[in-house]
Order: sequence, then structure tokens, then C-alpha cells
Amino acid sequence: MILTEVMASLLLISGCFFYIAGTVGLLRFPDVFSRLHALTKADNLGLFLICTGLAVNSGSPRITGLLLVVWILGLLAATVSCHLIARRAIRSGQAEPPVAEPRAADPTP
Amino acid sequence: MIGLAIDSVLALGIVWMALQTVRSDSLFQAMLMFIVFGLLMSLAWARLHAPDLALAEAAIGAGITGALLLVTWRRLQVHGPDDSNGPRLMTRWLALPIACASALLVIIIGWTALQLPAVPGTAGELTLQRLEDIGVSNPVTGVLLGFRAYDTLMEMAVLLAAWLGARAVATEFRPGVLPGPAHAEVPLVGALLSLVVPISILVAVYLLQAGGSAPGGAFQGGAVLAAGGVLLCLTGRLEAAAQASALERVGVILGLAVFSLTGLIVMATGGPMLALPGVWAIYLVETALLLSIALTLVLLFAAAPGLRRAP
Amino acid sequence: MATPLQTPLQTHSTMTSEALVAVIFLPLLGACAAVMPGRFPARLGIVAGLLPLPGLLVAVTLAVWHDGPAWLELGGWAAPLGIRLFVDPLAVLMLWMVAIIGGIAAAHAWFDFPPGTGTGQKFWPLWLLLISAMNALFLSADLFNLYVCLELVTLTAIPLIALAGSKTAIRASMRYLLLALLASLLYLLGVALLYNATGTLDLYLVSDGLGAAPPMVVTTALALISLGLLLKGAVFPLHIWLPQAHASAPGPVSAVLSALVVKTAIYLLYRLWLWSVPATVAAEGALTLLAVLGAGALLYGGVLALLQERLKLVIAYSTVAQLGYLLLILPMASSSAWPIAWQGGTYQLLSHGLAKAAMFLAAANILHGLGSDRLSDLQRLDQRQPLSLFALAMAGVSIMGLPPSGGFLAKWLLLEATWRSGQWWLLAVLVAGSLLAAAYVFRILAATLRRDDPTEARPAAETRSIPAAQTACALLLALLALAAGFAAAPLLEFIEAGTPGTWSSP
Amino acid sequence: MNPTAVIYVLTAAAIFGIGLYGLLVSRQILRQLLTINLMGGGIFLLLITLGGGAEGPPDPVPQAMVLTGIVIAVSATAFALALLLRWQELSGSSEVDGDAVTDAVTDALDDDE
Repeated sequence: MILTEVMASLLLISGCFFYIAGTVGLLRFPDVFSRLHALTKADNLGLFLICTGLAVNSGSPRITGLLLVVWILGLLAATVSCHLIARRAIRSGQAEPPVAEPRAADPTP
Repeated sequence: MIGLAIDSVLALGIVWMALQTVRSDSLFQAMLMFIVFGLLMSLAWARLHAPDLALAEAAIGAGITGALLLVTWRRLQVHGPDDSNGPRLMTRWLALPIACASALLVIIIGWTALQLPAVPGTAGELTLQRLEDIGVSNPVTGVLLGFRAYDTLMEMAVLLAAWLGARAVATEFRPGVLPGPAHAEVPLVGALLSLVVPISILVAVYLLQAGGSAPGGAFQGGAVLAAGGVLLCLTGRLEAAAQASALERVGVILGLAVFSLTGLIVMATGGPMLALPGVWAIYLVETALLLSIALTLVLLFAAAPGLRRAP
Repeated sequence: MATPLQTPLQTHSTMTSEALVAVIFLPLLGACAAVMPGRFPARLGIVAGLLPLPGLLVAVTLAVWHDGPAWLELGGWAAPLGIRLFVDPLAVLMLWMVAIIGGIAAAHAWFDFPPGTGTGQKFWPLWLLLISAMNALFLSADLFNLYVCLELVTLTAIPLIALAGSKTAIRASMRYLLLALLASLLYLLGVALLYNATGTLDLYLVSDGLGAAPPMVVTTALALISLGLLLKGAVFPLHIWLPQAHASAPGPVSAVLSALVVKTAIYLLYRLWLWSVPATVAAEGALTLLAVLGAGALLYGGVLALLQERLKLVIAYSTVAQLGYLLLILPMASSSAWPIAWQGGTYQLLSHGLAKAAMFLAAANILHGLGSDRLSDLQRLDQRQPLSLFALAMAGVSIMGLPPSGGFLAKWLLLEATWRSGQWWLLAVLVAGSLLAAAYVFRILAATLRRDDPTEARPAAETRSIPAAQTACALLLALLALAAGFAAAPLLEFIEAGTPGTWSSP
Repeated sequence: MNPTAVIYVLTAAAIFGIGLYGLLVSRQILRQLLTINLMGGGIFLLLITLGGGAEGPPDPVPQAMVLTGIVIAVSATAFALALLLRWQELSGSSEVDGDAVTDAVTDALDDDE
């Protein structure tokens, strides 16, 4: 019982760490592509760790399954939107770093 | 204690986002802040033990409204001069008194609300006592389709009116308003769609059937289904058409018509008006509502009288 | 002040309940039918949604006449659990106005918006929904349901204005929409506070809890709700959206907007202050403040109507002014002259509705016929469109309050009430308002009869012909406004039976 | 009232006020719509918090009211956006020029259509 709680806590804390790292990357990296890199890589890992932590904490197979679906959907959405943003950035000639404005990428609606 | 800290941070975040929505110079940024505001609000609903609202806020408040705002912004950019960074405020000498008046109102509302004592015997408490009479165990669904079904019916009329109104003012048919097939070429998008659209249907159906006993219901389900439709529009799978087909028109009025006719039939057979006879009737009406809500929201997003499948 | 709570529930036969429900749902289902493509569903929807209304209302009127006000609990759930409908003489009167004015204006619109084709496809579903929404609003006894109804009225009325298509119309719609949304939010905030202070949303149960609630909460809630309603009702000085919106809308829409839609907010103000709020809470001050706003509306609207150059704008500003009368009666609520004041106010509601709708329809005919509604272009109207001018003049007689019109009776009753209750400032305002009304109506008539300028640089465009039925619609409404002055006794008796605060359980 | 409820009541009042301020001072229609939605959010938050959301499942009647309110808000916003597109089409601008008060005065004097 204690062991699972400790494990869950560790997983959640490390998940948060990756989220924070991703956010710092988003804010501090110079251009669109490295920012995307920071966001998608770190956040996907963070989401995975948090989902796993929650799954361990719940101990129920049904919730574990749901969390798995959440993670996969998050992964998919991140992949595709990252791809679209990068594509748009290349096409609109923003491939050169750096960009002064923090939110340079234009996620086309 | 931790709960209180989370609530404080969340509350500060909500107020901050609201402030940024009003203050930021770029309209696009303001819209993003508003969408984030919606997401934080849905967290607040979860904190306030209202998962039904958390779902609705995330799907409708932040999701569909956000998509509507962004797509309209885009259309304004395509069709007109870019004045989204132009003069933002009216004359400064009026802004100050208005700010003071708003602040005063905030104080009055806050002060008033904090003075409110808990009143016994509210309509809500009665609802919880009488919930078995409706036959569903989710009290929110019980209110929406049982005790206060008339509100829900009128709300569907409001949604219909919004569509009729949008159709009435959109005289000029604007082609190329949706991004179109440029995105469809991307192989990843196709793969995502083939996965996400079926999932949105599945989730909508799940939310519909869960609504009786757990958070969910026609509105949340309808919004999720609409999200699938919005994706199809965005990726050029669905195109704007100059006229709504007969099927689309039936779909738009379906919820309102089925709901009213069920109510009228019950009344004609001697029952009270709008009392849905049994759980099956609730699900029948909810299904019709879900379809109408989803279709209407997609049509509103497309800002077109109708839709057709892209060639 | 006796609340209607003591009346027995469901005193009426199911026939009446069914008629009440049908009054709301026939136009609603008619709107659904009119959405479908083709001429037949549209015509069916219009005819089935509007024509049966008078017949249904006869049944309702007789029932209310014989048995007094009644409730209908929707879904069989008693308030505060569920929502109920409430019908009393005031509600019946409003329903009749919707049926008559909405019906005649619809007949007028039939020619400009042929059902099932072109703009008619857009027009009719919205029109029928608007009629249904107003009927629902006049019957609803639930504060939150009223919010939904108010939104429905707003979201159907504004697209109808926008259908005029001109830049002015779209701009006026935009401003109306933003202010109307703000108004609904103020109303909703007030309702939120009221629900948490009293535990109920029922308009007629709220009063029980208000006495026990903290006074600050009650004051704030009532102030917010009233502010929202004043904004929706375009009461001076919150009327800024009204003139352009009403003047730029298509003719039949203008008629319904001025005659009915703004009255929905005034009606709710009556319900709130005369029914929901117990006498102990209803400070005389609040009612006097509302009356002062009414006086401001009467004078300001009258003066601005006098300054306008376009016929439809004169009529729209006249609406701003005439709404003032409806608030002037409020301070008399506790005086002995109250029944007379109530009769006068309600009669003003009725006669202004008929006369204003007639004026807007006549103005639409003139605008359509001459291609302009500028007062300077109206000369020799007596030769070009004699019947429209006749309708305009007769409606004007009622607006001015000359005998034998309905407007005369209303103003007479108001004068008598102010005289008896000794509210001299009200008397002065009433007289000034009537003089202003006379001035702007005569200004219109003078412009139409002018023929001094045969060699005008801008020759009047060749007159287009108006379908006789459209002229007849305006004429019919004007005649009704005039006829309201005759045979008024039973109507006044009916109104008096519903005076708020005086009737109790039978 | 428990501290959580106090926090959210104050938040609700603040959002309402911020929204009202934004609505009255901003000239872009799109931003005015955002602020109207902010004000709505404030009212909804107030309803649920006062309905006891801080302690446990809130009163179901306000929950249903908020759910209805959310749908009405999205409907009104959608129609307003359609109207805005039409306005831009006719005027070439996404602002209603000037502010409401000045406009009312100019409208009163303005007689060209």
C-alpha cells in the first residue's frame, strides 16, 4: 500500500518536472522549432508519467485503460499539431531563428 | 490546506486570464487568453464538485466557442484589412470612470454574495428528494429533462434561433472561408481523422448514455460530436454548401420537434405537459437533442447554410 | 399587498391548459415546419402557427373572465420544483396583442417575404419563433425561464432587423445585440442572487423569501434585474439602441418591435415590482425613480421625435417617449387611485401597441411607394397614398390622445389617477408629453399635405404601387387603435379585475 | 462561509467586473464578445459557489441553469460572430466606429442611408 503510494508520488513529481521543463523550453528557446521540440517531447513524457502515476494510485484496470486512452490521444494530438505548426512555419518563411515575439507560431485555425 | 492553495492559484489564474483577455494589445492573444480562461474555468468546475459543468465548459465554453472565435478571426483577416491591433480602447477619459464603476460593482457583488445565508428548502434540495420520480440518478439530468424540461426545450429554440439568425445575415456565400484541402494533403492529418472522428462519435454516445447516472448528457455529447464535425470542416472533408439539404434541416429542428411533440402527445393522452413518460422517453429526447446540437454547432462553425462532402 | 399565492391551483379545465400550451407551441412547431424547404411547409407553418391563436385566446379569456387567474404546472411538478405558467388579465391582454399585431403584421409581411422562397425562407422561421417566444414570456412564472425567453426574443428579433440588409440596419443590430446581451447578463446576475436568497425561482414565490433575506442582497438583486430590464426595454437614458434598430428594420418587424418586443421588458418590470416584491420591500423610492425615468423618456423622446427628418425615426423616437407613460403609473401603486392608474397604464400598453404598429406599417408602405421616408419627400401624400396617410393620421390621433381613440381613454384615465392621487408633477409631465406628441404628429401630417414646391429640384420618384392588402393591414390596425376608444367598458372591467395588489382569492 | 467559497465568490465578482469594464471600453466587436463571455463566466461561477460547490456536490438547479446558460452563451456568440462578418463585409471594418454614446448622438443627427 505504502509502496504504491510512494511510487505514484514519484511518478507524479517527475511528470510535473518534465512539464515544467517543457514550459521553460517554450518560453526560453529561440525559435519555433526548438520550442516545438521542447513542448512535444517533454510534455508527452510528462503526460505519460502523470498518467502512469495516476494509474498506479488508482489500482483499477478500468481507470488504467482510460488513462492509456488519454495518453494516446494526447500523443496523437501533439504529434499532428506539432507537425502542422512546423509546416506552417516553414511555408511562411519563419525557419530562421530567432523570433522576437514569444508567440510567433500561428496555429492556423 | 493543499486544496485551499490549489483553489487560490486557480482563482488567481482565472482572474489573470480574464484581465489579459481585456488588456492584451493583440486580439489574437486576447482570444488565446480567453480559451485558456475557459480551460481554467473547467478546472474550477471540477474543484467545485460539478463535473457536468467541467465537461460542458471544456467542450462548449472553451472548445466550440474557441474554435468559433478563431475561425471568425481568420475570416475577418482573409476578407478585410487587419485592424485587430488597431485602437483598442475608447476615449481615455471615459475609461477611468468606467473602471471605477466596474470596481464598485465588483465590491457590491462580492459583499452581497458573501452576506447570503444558506436558505433551507431550496428548489435544489427538493430536486434531490424527488429524484426517484424522474427515474435517473444524475440530479442535473433530472432537472434538465425532468423538473425543468421546459427550460431545456426553450434553450433548443435559442440554439435554433442562433442558426436561423446566422443564416439570415450570411447573405453572401463566401467560398474559401474554411482552410480547405491544403491541410488534407498532410498524411498525418488523415490518420488522425480516421481515429479521432470515430472516437468522437463513441465518446458522444458514451456521454449520452452515461448522462442518466453519471456526469454527461446530450449537451456535452453533442459538443464532442460537433468537435468531430469541426475537424472534418477544418481538414476540408466537409465543404460549405449554398443551401441546407432537407436532411440537414430535419437534423437542425429534430431536437426541438421531438421534444415538443413528445410533450404534446403526453398531454393529449391525459398526462401533464412535458412530463416524459419513463426513462426511454428521456433517452429518445436526449438522442434527438444530441444530434441537433452537434449539427447546429458544426453549421454555425462553418458559417454556411449547409455542408456537403468534399469531392 | 396581497400576493396571488392564495388563489387555488388549477381551477381551470384541461381545455384551458391545452389552449395555453398551444398558444406557445403552435408557433414553435410552425417555425420548425417553416425551416423545411418548399412553399407548402412554410405556408402550413405560418397558417397553423398564427391563425388559431385568436380562437385559442377566446377560450383562455373566457376562462380567466369567469374563474380568475390560473396556474399550469408544466410536467406536473409544483413550484418551486418545476416551472409553471401563470395567466391573468394582464397576460391575456398581452397574448391578444401578440395574436392581433403579430397576425396582421404577418399578413403585411407575406408580400415582401413570400413564404418558402428567397428571403422568405429566412424570415418566417424567425418570425414564428419570435411570436412563440413572446407568448412564452408573457405566460412564464419562472425567473430563469424568463431569462431563456428573453434571450430567445432577442436572438429572433435582431436577425429580423438585420434582414433589412442595409449598413445602418446591420450596425443597429450589432449594437442592439451587444447591449441586449449585457442586459440579459445583468438580469441573470440578479436572478442568481435572488435564487440564493430565497431558494426559489418562481416569480410569485420569491416574495415569501424576500422579507427574510438581508436587505442589501434584495436591493442589489432587484437593482440588477431592473437595470437589465430597463436596458432591454429601452427606457431613457438606456434607449440609445432603439431608434436606429426600429427605424431600419423591415416594416412589419418595426411594427412588432415597437408594439410588442420592447414591452416584454416593461411587462417584466410590472411583474417584478407589482407582483414579486412585497409591499414592505418595495420602497416608494424605487417606484418613484422608475417614474422619473419614465418622465425623462416622455420628454426627451418627444423632443427628439420632433427633431427627426425621417418618418420612421420620428415613429421610433415616439416609441421611446410613449414607453414613459407605462412607468409613470408606478408611484401611484399605494394610492387610492391605483385601480384607475392601472387601467390607464394597461390601456396605454394596448392602444400604443395598436397605433404604433399601424404607424410603422403605414410608414413601410409609404417608404416602399415613394422610395424615401424623408419628411421633405412626403408632400402631396394625400394624393399619392391617401389610404396610408389616413392610417397614419388615425394612428396619430391615438398617439396624441385625442378622442375618441384608445389613446385618449388611456391618457384620460392617467390624468384622472394623477389628479386623484395628488401627484402634481406627474400631471405636468403627462400634459407636456401629450403636447409634444401632438407636435410631432402634426409635423408629419403637415409635411404630407404640403404642396408649395411644385418645381422642386428633386422630383418625387414615380410612385410604386402597394398591394391593396398591405394598405389594408395598416388601416385595420389604425381602426383597431381608434375602436379601442369605443366599447371599452368590458375591457376596462377585465383589466380592473387583474389590478395587482387588489384582488385576492375568490 | 468556508474559505474556498470565499475565494471563488470573489473570483466570480472580479471576472464579472473585468468583463464589464472590457465591454464598455473596448471598440473591437470580437473583444466585446470575449468580455461578454467573461461576464457570463463570472455569473456561472457565482451560481455554483453560492449553491454549495465548495463543500460538496452543488445544488442541481444552479448546475442546470449554468449548463443552459453555457449553451445560450455559445448560441449568442455564434450569431454575433455571423453578424460581425456581415458587418465587415458591408463596412470593411470590424469595429463599430466610435463609442456608443457618441454614436447615438451622431445617429440622431445623421439622416443618410
